[in-house]
Amino acid sequence: MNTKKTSSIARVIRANRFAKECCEMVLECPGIAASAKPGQFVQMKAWEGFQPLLRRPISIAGVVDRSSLLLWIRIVGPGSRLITSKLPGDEIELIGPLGNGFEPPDKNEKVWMVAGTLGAAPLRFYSQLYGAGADCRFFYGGAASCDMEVVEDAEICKMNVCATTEDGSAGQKGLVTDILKPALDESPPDRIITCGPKGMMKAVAALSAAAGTKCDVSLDCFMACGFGACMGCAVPILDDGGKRYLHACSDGPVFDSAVIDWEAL
Amino acid sequence: MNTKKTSSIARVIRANRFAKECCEMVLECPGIAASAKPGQFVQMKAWEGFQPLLRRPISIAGVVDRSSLLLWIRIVGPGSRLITSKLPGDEIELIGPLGNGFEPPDKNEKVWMVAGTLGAAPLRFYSQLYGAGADCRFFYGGAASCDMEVVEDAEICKMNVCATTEDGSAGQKGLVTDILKPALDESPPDRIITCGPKGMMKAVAALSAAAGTKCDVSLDCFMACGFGACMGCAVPILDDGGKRYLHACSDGPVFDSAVIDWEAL
Amino acid sequence: MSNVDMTVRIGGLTLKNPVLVSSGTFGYGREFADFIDLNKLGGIITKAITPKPRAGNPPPRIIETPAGVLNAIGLENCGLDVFIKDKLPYLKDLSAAIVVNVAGACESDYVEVVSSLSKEDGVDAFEINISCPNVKHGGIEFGTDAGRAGELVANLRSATKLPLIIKLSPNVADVCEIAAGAEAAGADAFSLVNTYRGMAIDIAKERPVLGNKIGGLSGPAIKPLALYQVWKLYQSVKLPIIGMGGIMNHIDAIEFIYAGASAVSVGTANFIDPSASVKIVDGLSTWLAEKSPRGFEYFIGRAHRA
Amino acid sequence: MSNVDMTVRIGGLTLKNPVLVSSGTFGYGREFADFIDLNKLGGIITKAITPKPRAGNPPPRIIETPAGVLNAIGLENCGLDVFIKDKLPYLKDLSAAIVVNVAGACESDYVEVVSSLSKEDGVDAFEINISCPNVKHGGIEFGTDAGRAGELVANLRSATKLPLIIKLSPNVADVCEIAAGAEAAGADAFSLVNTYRGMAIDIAKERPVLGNKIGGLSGPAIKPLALYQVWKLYQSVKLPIIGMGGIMNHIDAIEFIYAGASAVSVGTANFIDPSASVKIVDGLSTWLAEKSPRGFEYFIGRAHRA
Ligand SMILES: Cc1cc2nc3c(=O)[nH]c(=O)nc-3n(C[C@H](O)[C@H](O)[C@H](O)COP(=O)(O)OP(=O)(O)OC[C@H]3O[C@@H](n4cnc5c(N)ncnc54)[C@H](O)[C@@H]3O)c2cc1C
Ligand SMILES: Cc1cc2nc3c(=O)[nH]c(=O)nc-3n(C[C@H](O)[C@H](O)[C@H](O)COP(=O)(O)OP(=O)(O)OC[C@H]3O[C@@H](n4cnc5c(N)ncnc54)[C@H](O)[C@@H]3O)c2cc1C
Ligand SMILES: Cc1cc2nc3c(=O)[nH]c(=O)nc-3n(C[C@H](O)[C@H](O)[C@H](O)COP(=O)(O)O)c2cc1C
Ligand SMILES: Cc1cc2nc3c(=O)[nH]c(=O)nc-3n(C[C@H](O)[C@H](O)[C@H](O)COP(=O)(O)O)c2cc1C
Ligand code: FES
Ligand code: FES
Repeated sequence: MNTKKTSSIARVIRANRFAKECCEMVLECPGIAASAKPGQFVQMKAWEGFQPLLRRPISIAGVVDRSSLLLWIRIVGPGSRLITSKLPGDEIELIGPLGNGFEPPDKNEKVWMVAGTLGAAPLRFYSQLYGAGADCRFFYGGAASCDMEVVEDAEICKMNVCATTEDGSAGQKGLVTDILKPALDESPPDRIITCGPKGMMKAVAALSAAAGTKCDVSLDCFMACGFGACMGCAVPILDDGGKRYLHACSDGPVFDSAVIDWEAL
Repeated sequence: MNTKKTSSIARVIRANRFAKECCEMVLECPGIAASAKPGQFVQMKAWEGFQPLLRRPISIAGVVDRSSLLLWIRIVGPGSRLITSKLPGDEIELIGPLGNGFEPPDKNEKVWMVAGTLGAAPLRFYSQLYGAGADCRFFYGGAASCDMEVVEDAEICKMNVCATTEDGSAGQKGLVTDILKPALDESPPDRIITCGPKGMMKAVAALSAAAGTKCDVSLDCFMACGFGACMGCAVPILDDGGKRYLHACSDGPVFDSAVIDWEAL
Repeated sequence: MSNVDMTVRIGGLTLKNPVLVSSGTFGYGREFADFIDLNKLGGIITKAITPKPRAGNPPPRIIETPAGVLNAIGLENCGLDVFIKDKLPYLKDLSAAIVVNVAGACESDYVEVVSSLSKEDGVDAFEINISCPNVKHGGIEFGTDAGRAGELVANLRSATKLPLIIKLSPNVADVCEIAAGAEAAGADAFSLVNTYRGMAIDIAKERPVLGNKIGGLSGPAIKPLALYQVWKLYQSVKLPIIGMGGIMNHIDAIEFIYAGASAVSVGTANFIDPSASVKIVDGLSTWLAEKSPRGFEYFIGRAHRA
Repeated sequence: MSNVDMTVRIGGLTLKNPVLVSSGTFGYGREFADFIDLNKLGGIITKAITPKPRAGNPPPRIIETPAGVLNAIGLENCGLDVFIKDKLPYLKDLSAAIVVNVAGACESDYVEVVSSLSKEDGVDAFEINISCPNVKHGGIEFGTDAGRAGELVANLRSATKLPLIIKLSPNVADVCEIAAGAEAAGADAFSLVNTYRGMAIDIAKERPVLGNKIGGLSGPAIKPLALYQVWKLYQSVKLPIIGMGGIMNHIDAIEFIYAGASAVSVGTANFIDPSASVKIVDGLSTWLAEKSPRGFEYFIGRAHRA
């Protein structure tokens, strides 16, 4: 983390519902937009008082017009509901950019992306910033066809997208790992970057390890501060010397999947 | 209290801002509207969760179309802000009618009303239900001219209104008791009913006592349950036998001012 | 609502379902009759009864805090005689168990209430309040001293055959010590928590907000604390536990059951929604139906097995 | 912001204003440097330091509750050596007072940290954490036993000349007893409260939510409880008190000052707004300017005089 973190008040430029219970928001926030890296996130508060008490972490899905942040937010509880109920012109408190972010691709490095539903957000930003194109494979897993709107995003469409849904209502029926495995067997890339539900990432990490491919995961875990002050977001690390933890908000949220103690996570 | 209390979901019919930070609301709630008496109140909740935690007591200011309640609400904190932010069509949880209410006028009884700002609400309902007319004197005290919208209400206008404002920007400059006192000196009524800030009611009670006029006050005190279950709303009573309390929500909110221990209130 | 069997035994007391309503938050029961069918409740715990009527504390007696309520009612109640004459006759006809909460300034107060009411029809059990934080002599001296708690319980034991539920104070270093004393002396069950001592200051008036200065905190704010006390007590006593503190819905109730409560009691929630208790009965019933064929008992203390 | 004098002395420690930030909620200070000017603070209390690094508890370590945060970090910290090498050099250059929070599993742990750091430049005082509820041997056995608290303080007293601020646990029947032991043994000041023991249960998983099962509750939910503890302690000790527990804004801070705190410490609020502490400094400063010519000291414990 070398970018300076700031506390800002961002103005909502756009807020549109999409997919199922999701909202795409564009927030004017030039400071954070200028320095953010893919995989980094912001901590948001869009309410007065103590209900909920803590800010909510949301990945940066992209930068719009150089000065605004694109966010994809799923409504799962009170925090995400209040954030996504804001209308254009309303203000939201943000701190960011937070976290380490994904390593940019090395020259000629072949990077694949694997996303579960809104886990696509930081990967979309990666593609936007580092210009992943049709030679980049983007594996996507959703629950049902309503999740497919994510892969209709222009930035994601540029890549070579393979999608699955659990119920088979769109794309191939099954889990994203069902299509990732044969692809890895055929010709593994240099690196996989992935974000999605824990179970999915654990499976992706295992497949990558088996294929000898480096795999960077962006972990989602409960956070209080978001910038290394509370030690709340412990991520268990494989270590001979007994128990050891890193912190999702400051050491992560992106980790080399090989260092994570998935059983203890 | 002989009316059955009910718990209802009321639909907002109208919600208009008036005066300074006040809102006039009409809520469709046939059950409570049918049985409510002037001086009774409802306990309202227009939010999810625990912020604020307790319902908020609001006097019934009148009944509209036999099936709706008229409320006058001043925005002073989170509860009143959330209630008054509701729009036509929205729903609000109510319990009521609660409390004892004012005694109806006896045949030929001469009743005067003394109100401080929104304390006018239950008195308006009294006038509406019991048909107070031009021979009923309505003394009104506001802080400034913006409070005068209250006495422009059609129901209140029917009475013989004398108004004061503290800053003199409308009506006579001064306190409502400044105009009540000479009127009482001249020819006191059979009864005064009053509602407003504590200091005002205490002064009105003292003037009435001096004039030998019965005075019924409607007290505003913090309430938890609103129907006699928590003993939270204690009103200290003058009693030779030591300390004694009545309860604003169930014994009141209307009390004979002569029984109240104003010093301990 | 499904028709599962939620009967639970708390000492000698049989409840048709594990949901009670807490002392001081439900008046003498009748106050809620307009809103709910009282017969749907497992039990009703009355406001604390003392031998003589008590006026209670000067106002303000109750205020809101973040997700909580701070109260200092001061055990205002109608006294034993009025309770027997005016309140009990109504309660006695209900099918909900009637639990009388008993408070006093000294041992003989408790004994008087318990022995008098044991002769009356309609009382199913006593909840012995040795934990009121809001009056100087409200029994909390028994609630913070294991020896005195034991003595009191032993005395009450000889005064009644009805179940004695000891209501514990959380304002102690270790609730288990006090409980051990009471258990040895013949208590039938425990209930906890009573409120946590707290206060608020009015910075404009430069004095405490409450008339009594100090009050007791209840409501969602204390739920994590109350749940811990039940969890801890469950590990140290054999007697059944009635859990309470911030229970607002059936999910909260299940948390307490998993922590070790055989029944739960709903307090502050009654103020916010007078039908909260009945909704919790319904919610538990639906939950249990989904868990079938496992019966209710299976879930008591379940989280300790993880 | 007005330019009033808010200097306050806490034992031998002089603070330029009465606002500190609480241990465990402010990392090692530097984490907040992007957001605020650390030199605006009266003092910074570091995360607990133990002789050796500690990994802390398994996740989840922190969850939200109504108006509260439940944490079981488990004293994760970099250990004495890394603190001296990597953290202290940065802190030492700040004009805010640097208070090192010290924890340990046994007396010698405390003595080791205190005597080592007393030799270093940059440490202004110690806060002795005898109240961590989240680890088996986190010192809470000292915090709940007046005798052992006194012994520990006496030992530390001979190990350092720097002010010793004893951080008290609210998880006791009477915080004043523990404080009396520490006062007699040579403590310079008290800070309270540490978190209240609490827990939450995941009913789907049928187990406690926190990896450590039990945690400590902080935030607005506990403010009424913390305020009461400060109020009570103020009546029983002569030493100055640093008050904390749910302070979110300068109004809350003033409540603590009126209850008897000579300074306040901001904890959970730092998570919600990293500049909360500085806003409180500004708020207090404006408030005090309005109260002029009365100085800050006049208001400490003011509500007791009502
Ligand atoms: C680094 C990071 C990036 C994220 N990016 C996105 C994103 O781009 N889009 C998106 O929709 N979601 C994202 N999330 C998840 C998002 O933070 C949670 O869905 C949100 O906080 C839930 O809050 P709530 O009040 O709506 O729901 P709650 O009812 O509070 O919680 C619902 C679920 O979310 C979890 N949760 C709640 N608060 C937090 C928190 N502070 N940190 C982590 N998990 C929490 C809870 O454990 C629970 O399982 C991200 C999380 C992290 C840690
Ligand atoms: C019987 C009765 C009838 C009332 N009728 C009206 C009315 O017709 N119109 C109107 O505008 N107001 C009325 N009030 C006052 C109204 O209840 C409070 O203004 C409201 O509850 C404030 O809530 P809040 O969250 O907006 O403000 P808060 O920030 O909670 O409080 C602002 C002020 O209101 C007081 N207050 C807060 N909650 C309560 C409560 N539950 N009971 C009493 N006082 C409280 C507080 O002590 C504080 O002084 C009445 C009160 C009572 C007891
Ligand atoms: C207004 C009020 C009055 C109370 N009175 C009593 C009482 O008389 N006796 C008693 O044992 N507990 C009394 N309590 C404590 C409750 O019975 C219960 O233990 C406590 O409120 C915690 O539960 P809750 O958080 O669900 O309210 C009272 C609580 C409140 C809020
Ligand atoms: C995440 C977290 C970690 C904490 N770690 C420590 C600690 O290491 N040492 C300590 O004495 N107190 C610790 N505390 C307690 C706080 O310093 C403070 O006493 C408590 O949180 C109450 O204040 P608050 O409500 O303002 O947060 C911690 C609190 C939290 C929330
Ligand atoms: S969330 Fe506080 S250290 Fe990561
Ligand atoms: S508000 Fe509960 S008794 Fe009056």
